[in-house]
Amino acid sequence: MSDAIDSLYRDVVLDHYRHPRGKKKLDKVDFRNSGKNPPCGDEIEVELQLDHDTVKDLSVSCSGCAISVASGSMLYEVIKGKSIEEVRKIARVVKAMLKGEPYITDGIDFGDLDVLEGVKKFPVRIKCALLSWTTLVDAIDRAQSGNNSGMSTTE
Amino acid sequence: MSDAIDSLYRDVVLDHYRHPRGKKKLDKVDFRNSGKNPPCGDEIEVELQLDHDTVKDLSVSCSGCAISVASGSMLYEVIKGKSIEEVRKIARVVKAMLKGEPYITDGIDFGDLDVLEGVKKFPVRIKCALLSWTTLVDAIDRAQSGNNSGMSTTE
Amino acid sequence: MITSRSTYRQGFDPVSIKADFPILNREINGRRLVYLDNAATTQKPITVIEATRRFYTRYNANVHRGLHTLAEEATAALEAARREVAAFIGGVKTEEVIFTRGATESINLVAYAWGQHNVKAGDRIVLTQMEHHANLVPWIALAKRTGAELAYIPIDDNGYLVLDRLSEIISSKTKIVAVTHMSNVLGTINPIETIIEAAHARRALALIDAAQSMPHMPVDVRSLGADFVAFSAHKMLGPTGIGVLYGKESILADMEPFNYGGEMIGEVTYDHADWASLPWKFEAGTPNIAGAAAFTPALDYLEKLGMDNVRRHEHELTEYAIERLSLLDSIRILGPLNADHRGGAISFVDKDVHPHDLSQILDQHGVAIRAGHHCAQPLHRRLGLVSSARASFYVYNTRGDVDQLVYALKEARGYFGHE
Amino acid sequence: MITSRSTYRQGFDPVSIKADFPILNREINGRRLVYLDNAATTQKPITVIEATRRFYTRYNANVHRGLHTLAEEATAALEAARREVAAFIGGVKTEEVIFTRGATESINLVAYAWGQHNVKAGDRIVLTQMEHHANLVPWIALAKRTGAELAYIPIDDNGYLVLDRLSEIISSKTKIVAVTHMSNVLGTINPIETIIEAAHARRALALIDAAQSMPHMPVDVRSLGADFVAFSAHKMLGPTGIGVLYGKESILADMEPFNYGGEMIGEVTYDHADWASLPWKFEAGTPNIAGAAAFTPALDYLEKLGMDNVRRHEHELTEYAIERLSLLDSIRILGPLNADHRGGAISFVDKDVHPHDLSQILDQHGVAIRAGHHCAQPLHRRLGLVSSARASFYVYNTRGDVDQLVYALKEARGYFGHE
Ligand SMILES: Cc1ncc(COP(=O)(O)O)c(C=O)c1O
Ligand SMILES: Cc1ncc(COP(=O)(O)O)c(C=O)c1O
Repeated sequence: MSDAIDSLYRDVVLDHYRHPRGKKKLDKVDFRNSGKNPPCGDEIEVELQLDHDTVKDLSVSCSGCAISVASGSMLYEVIKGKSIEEVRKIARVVKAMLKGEPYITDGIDFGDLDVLEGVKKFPVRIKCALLSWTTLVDAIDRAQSGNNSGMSTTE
Repeated sequence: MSDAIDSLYRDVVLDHYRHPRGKKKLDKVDFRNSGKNPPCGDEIEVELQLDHDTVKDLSVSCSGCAISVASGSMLYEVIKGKSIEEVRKIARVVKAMLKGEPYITDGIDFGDLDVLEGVKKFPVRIKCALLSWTTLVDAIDRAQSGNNSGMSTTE
Repeated sequence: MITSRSTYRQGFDPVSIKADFPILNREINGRRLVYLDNAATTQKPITVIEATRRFYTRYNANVHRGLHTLAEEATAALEAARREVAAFIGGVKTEEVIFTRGATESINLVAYAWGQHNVKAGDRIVLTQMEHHANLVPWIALAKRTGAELAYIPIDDNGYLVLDRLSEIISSKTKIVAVTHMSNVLGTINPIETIIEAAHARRALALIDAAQSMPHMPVDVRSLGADFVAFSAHKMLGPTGIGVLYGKESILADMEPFNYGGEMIGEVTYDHADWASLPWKFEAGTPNIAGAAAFTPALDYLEKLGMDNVRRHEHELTEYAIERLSLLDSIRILGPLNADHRGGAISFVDKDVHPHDLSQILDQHGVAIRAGHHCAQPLHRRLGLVSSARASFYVYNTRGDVDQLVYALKEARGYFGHE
Repeated sequence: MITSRSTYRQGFDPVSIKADFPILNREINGRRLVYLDNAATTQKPITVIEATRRFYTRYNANVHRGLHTLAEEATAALEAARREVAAFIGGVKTEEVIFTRGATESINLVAYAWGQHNVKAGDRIVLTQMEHHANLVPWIALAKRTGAELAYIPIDDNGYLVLDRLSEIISSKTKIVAVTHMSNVLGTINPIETIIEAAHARRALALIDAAQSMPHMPVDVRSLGADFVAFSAHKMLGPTGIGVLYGKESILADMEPFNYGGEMIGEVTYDHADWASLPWKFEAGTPNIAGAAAFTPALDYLEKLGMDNVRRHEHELTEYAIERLSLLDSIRILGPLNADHRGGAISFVDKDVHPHDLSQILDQHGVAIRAGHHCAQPLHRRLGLVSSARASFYVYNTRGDVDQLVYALKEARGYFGHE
């Protein structure tokens, strides 16, 4: 195996893929969004429980390839408990990281997210890693504009 | 100049081109047909004076390149006075000659027509040489079916 | 029906064939390239590559009515390709062979130029559940535009068409039946003779999507009696950007043109135009001339191998691959398991590893397969899937290639922690 | 406006440029090839020929969503070509660059996908009297389908557009104004800025047929503000079978697709489909991938020469050719005589020798010109002609080529017995 492939499928990624976190039922759902990559068939469902400007809890359930599942699982771990402002910042950083653009982490806790950096060498897979993030940010946009469910895509 | 080109533009051809025969007014026209090659813009007008089954007289006026004008002029010379049956035979022979197919002359007088044989090496020009013949045969077909004017094309 | 494994001509030697395809010398991630994405596009023999170069270095010119040497030679090459196609598909007239960009455009041409004028509200268009988007979406769009309805010949769980209710599905309101000859996902070879007959019994036309069959088996368009047949050069050793629509002369003659412009006209004024004769009426603008010039040696190559032999070779390889893949418990093969009923496009899923991840790891072992819905989303949904992995064969593939595929599939499972 | 003959960069040396075009070494009837049929199609530099070979020997694969190395590389080449085009035409978005078969298909795409839904009975479509059939017949057909009317911006006897009544011709009922940037017969460079402005003043769209301008002069699509721009790769050193439709993103986004099939869809069911994002929505089926891969080096070649220099070179050559041809009493040049107002396509008639015969004899001297109506029958009729001869230049042509043309023209007259 090449180094590139091992940096795509890092152990942490594989662990998240095999044991995705955040696939759970929330007792109360404030906002919900689902996302889809029609060309690959990846699908994700995000549910949010908000406490003012904080993501108190969320559920993420993803069907798709290792990259999209792992990305959703890591999203769950990092986002839970963060403020909406922080969530937006993190999402921007992830997007920049995946596209190989410069970014600053600004002292925020990124958990395992840096392992996604390996994806940028595989342009076709960037969409896989992005799907959960696009879906989350769209959910928040809708939440803030009072529109409580929808459908996103990275196409 | 190559031999091929000189066999396309034989002296006889050039003579017919410079002094086209058959460009005249008939005192009486039984059947008329015009032909066109839209892609090259060549145009021809054929008028027939029939005496029973014989082409008593005809007029041919052609605007176009040297090959189409010469072919029309030679047609005039050869056809005048021939029976319709002979005309059809000659037209078939000319067509075969131009397309490089085998033919037999069957003792009929072909006048200068054999010089058209050089055209077959220039596929794009075959249409030029054919136009007057197609127009003539169509005129005769129409004459025999009682439809006295029309429009032909070699497309 | 092909019964024995080794009846085909000794002259057919995939190893020496491989030598004619320069790209197969390439190494991918340090391994020899095992190219198994032939249903997407095939590789090109040196003669095809050379013909392209020769066109551009010797006689590149625009075609039709050019009186200079280059233009005459370029026109001759285009028309020679047309004659070669006409002969290859069963001896049809050159008037019936229209050059397009590919199978997709061929089908769109029919949906626009024939469909728009012959299909009305309440009419029916019959397809099958296994169509490629190219033979599905143009008809969905036509149905939307005209108010016609779509009806589908269903498939069973083994990937065969179910023909029980054929005469019901092809109702008297049916105007066209558009069916793939060979599925690009299931591999199924459909009984198109039966379907064409059923269509004609209802005075409906029959369009055959031969994108997957024409490259892989003998197809005699004339004896099939199909009204339209569509296929692409790039899937049969030829260049990209050129394909064919065959249409029956009598039908083409009555049709309106599709694209309008130079070369397809007779006479044009500022407010009227009439059309050139067949086939040029359907070929507006400068065609892919280099593409045509390079299509001829592709067809020559296949002719020389013999399409019967091509089919026999792939039959043997398909049988072998199904045998080997069936030994892997985690793998489920889509479509018929009997190689007599299918071509060499074998789609499958692994119960643990996603097709995209499979394909990514296989690439590490030099093995090129495709993963996704293969432009057949509804079919995948019908099979309860969103995507699959697909290995597909051509003349240069060997048993060794199948072995490498199976080896790499095992490695991929291991990589993701499965046994 | 170009004033002096020798202001352009010294680096621009047509003799050394000739060396990059292998076909120009060819002899025709024992003479060196003098290729003057560039308005029909241009020759290809070795880099373009080599890029095609490289594609087929190194990374031929189908594009989009392929996860194996070859598919990734092929996709990268296609999208790199798109970026290169976007930059070349003035820095537009890649979403605005749609690959087609050529200018003809680009214009048909607009006439179908935009025209069918936006042009109604009583609306007006404005063209000019000098359009190529490609920018004429699709609109005649659209007008017939919809009941819209056609109106023409006239030309004067010197081949210039007459703009006096422009605001009358582009009436308030006008939905689109489709105009050639540079005439392929007259050579005229039209004041498209004025025309685009007049179209926009009426809220009509403006389509520019740039098939002849894009190869020969700097064209900045963005600053022109055109809504659609169409051109072909094969007329600008690139391969056959690929061209471009530029469209403003906002307009393309609202349009229905043209062809339907794989790669242009979002989600598909058995009775519904939605569309991929721009530009893929308009690219159904396998594109001409090798064509795209070879288009990039063509654009590179032109970029390196500099389009300003290309224009200057052709300006000088055109001036020289007009000068020399004007000395032949029997020759009548069509279109502007001032090289500032025209490109290097020079059509002419000899008062005694038919264009077809001229072209045939010129070929004997190695000189390739075109004879006929050059896909502009109505324009020829307007000029009182049915056909003309046309010599047209490109980067590799020299004054020596013009001299050979003039020499051969004299010879042709002699051959037919004229002084
Ligand atoms: C069955 C089938 N039909 C149509 C097509 C479309 O061919 P193309 O993309 O060359 O137009 C394909 C290839 O993808 C196919 O497999
Ligand atoms: C002005 C003009 N428009 C359109 C076209 C059509 O281009 P193509 O044949 O490449 O589609 C041409 C070329 O013949 C042209 O000169």
